[in-house]
Amino acid sequence: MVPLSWYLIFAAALFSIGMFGVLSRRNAIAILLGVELMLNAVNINLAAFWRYGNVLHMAGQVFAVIVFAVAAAEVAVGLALVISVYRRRNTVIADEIDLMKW
Amino acid sequence: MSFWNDPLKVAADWLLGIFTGWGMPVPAANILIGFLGVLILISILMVLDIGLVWVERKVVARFQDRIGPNRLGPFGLIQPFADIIKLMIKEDTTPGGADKVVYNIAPMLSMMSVLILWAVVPLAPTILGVDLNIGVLYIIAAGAIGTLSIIMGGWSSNNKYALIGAFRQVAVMISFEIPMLATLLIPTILAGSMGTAAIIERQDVWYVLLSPLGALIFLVAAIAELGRAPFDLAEGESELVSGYNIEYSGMKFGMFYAGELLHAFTFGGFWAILFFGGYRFLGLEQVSPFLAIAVILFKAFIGYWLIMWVRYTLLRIRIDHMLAFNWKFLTPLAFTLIIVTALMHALLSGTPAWLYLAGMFLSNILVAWSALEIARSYSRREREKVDGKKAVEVGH
Amino acid sequence: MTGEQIIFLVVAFVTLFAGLMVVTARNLVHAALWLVAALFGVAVTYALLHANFLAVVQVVVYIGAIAILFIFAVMLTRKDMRDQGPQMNKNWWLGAALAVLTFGGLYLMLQGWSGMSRTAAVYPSGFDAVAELGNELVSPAGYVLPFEVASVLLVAALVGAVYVAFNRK
Amino acid sequence: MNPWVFVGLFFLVGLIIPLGAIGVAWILGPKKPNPIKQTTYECGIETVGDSWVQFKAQYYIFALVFLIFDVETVFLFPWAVKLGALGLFAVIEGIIFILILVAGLVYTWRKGMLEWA
Repeated sequence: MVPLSWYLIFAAALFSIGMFGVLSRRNAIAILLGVELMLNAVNINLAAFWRYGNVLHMAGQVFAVIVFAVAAAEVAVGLALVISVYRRRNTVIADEIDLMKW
Repeated sequence: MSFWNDPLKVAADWLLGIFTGWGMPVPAANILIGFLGVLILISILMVLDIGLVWVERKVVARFQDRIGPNRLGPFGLIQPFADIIKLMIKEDTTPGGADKVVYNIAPMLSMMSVLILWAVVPLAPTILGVDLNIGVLYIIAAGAIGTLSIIMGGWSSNNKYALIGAFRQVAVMISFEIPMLATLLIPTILAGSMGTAAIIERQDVWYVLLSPLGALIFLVAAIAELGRAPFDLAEGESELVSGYNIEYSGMKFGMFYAGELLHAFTFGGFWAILFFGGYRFLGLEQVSPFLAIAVILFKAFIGYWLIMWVRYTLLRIRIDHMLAFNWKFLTPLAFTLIIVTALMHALLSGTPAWLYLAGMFLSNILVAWSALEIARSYSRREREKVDGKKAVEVGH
Repeated sequence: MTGEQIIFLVVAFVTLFAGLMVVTARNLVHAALWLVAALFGVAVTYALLHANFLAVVQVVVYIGAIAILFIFAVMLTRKDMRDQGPQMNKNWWLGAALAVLTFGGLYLMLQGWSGMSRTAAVYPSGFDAVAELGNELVSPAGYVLPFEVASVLLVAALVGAVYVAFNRK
Repeated sequence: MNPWVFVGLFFLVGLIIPLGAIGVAWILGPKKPNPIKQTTYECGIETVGDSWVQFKAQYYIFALVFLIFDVETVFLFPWAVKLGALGLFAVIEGIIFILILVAGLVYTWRKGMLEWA
């Protein structure tokens, strides 16, 4: 039997990798890839707590399902923003998108 | 005698006895037996696939008023084996500039996405790979891997035709996945379960009688998902030569080709499982599991034959027409059908069986009829708009 | 070490490796394909946890839809996809340090928690988690409001995304 | 035992068999590459540039609409499983869910985003 700690450490590692991607990639699409990893790490935790808590209470799975919806919405809007910026300014490099910076 | 009633269990028990006799722990032995069973099933499927090559060529020839393969062996039966040998000893070229790893993985994933579908196909009451309680969604999940293999193959070939073909194919596949998902909801609602085994068990009346429209939409979406004519625009020979697999040769092309044939047959099988009672036919499945297997394979073959019939009769549809047909007609229709089915199911459950059947059937016919009427009046208005414009231009 | 533990370790290792490749690959299509591998690993993790519905939905939604959307987006923004130039910004070491710190902090926090070594009860046979999930999602005592709001959220995302990216003016 | 073990076996064998077939073909087939043979096949015309041509934005729109509908339809499956036992109230909730979804489709349609041109 796998102890709960393994799942949690695995999720923490995946979360950190995703965070590294978000913080250090230049390409806006690559940043969104990192965000996906972070959301998945959260979902592993939710599923693990559902399984290791009371299986008959579905709260963990319900939350995970809602996270799926949030992830889909995030990707849809995020990528639409990237493409919109690309069409106007011809770049997807996050550093160069600095219209709102002063 | 018991072997003929439950061959899988008898064989598994016999093997389990042997393996544990060798001092193997029971779970490991079970997994080994499962592995052997899967290996045998998939080997049979591959042999069946070779047979399908012959069937496809023979049937297309008949549809086109030709004879088809007739030189090698009786009725050209040895032809597919000659094809295989030819694919085996052909040089396997890789285009320069191709992404080698992705290029080589794609055909394997394509074949795998078809083979794993058989995990949830119940062949007889006792012969079933895995009874997952999400069996219906598993079909879509396997399809997702197939979609991925197409985009990988198209992108890694470093060929414009391949990439454009892959994009078109993927656009069609994902679009038609929505009506397919929607029609998969209908057997789920009627059976109250997503498991394929449970859907067959509870199918005392073929679901095609309860939802003829659902069965039809599923077939259309399945043909699009398979990328066969009239939805084979990735192949558009005149523009794209062969689509995403243009650069593949030898066995790797063979994997795409064989995967497509087996996929068509598999979807014939799923059509039978979801709407035509699977292995059930007049109680034959109670007599012997082998009869049940024969029944489901026969039904799957009928579905496959229908898909071939459509393929070799209809013309290819243009991509904009196809996507418009999906998003503006099929998807709204499928969602309307779910709403109607759910409502009728809730209202009529508890009423006599004949009333339930009649209500379901008539509501389906009504939805189909009104959808056709709306489409007809819409197209008439569009036509009048165009004609009116022309009349004005002529008047000038 | 039981079979399940070995499977978990293999899956976790592959997933983390794929995750690392996602954030370091130079070619963005490769990054997206590595993301598919990582997401598939997460789906296997759900399967190990007996969360059948989550496992299939992970494959259907993430691999079948989100990964495809990513690949399409990469193809559309082609000018920046040449593999030249640095793929990391100049503060990448700060990001790396923060990531390591986060992982270390989470790890230490978890070490101090008593529920860490908990093992799961035997999965009740005959318990249909999917039906129970359906019950929870639509029963008024359950999560009916989040369920409906999720639908509103998705439609809002659709409207917003279509408007932002492709407003024809 | 976890039923997914056997699904895993299907994945494993499903990979081994095509791998075996391609491997045998690789062993049996000749291997004589040359630059002409490895050129990209474009109907005999010399290839210009790489394959990364500009794509229609419409592909992205359809993928976007698909993503939203995919997620929402998948959510309906647990509802459909439990439908028989829950009665009319749950049916109406599901219908509201579908109608919100259809509203999104109608919006995209009216905005002219479902046109290919």
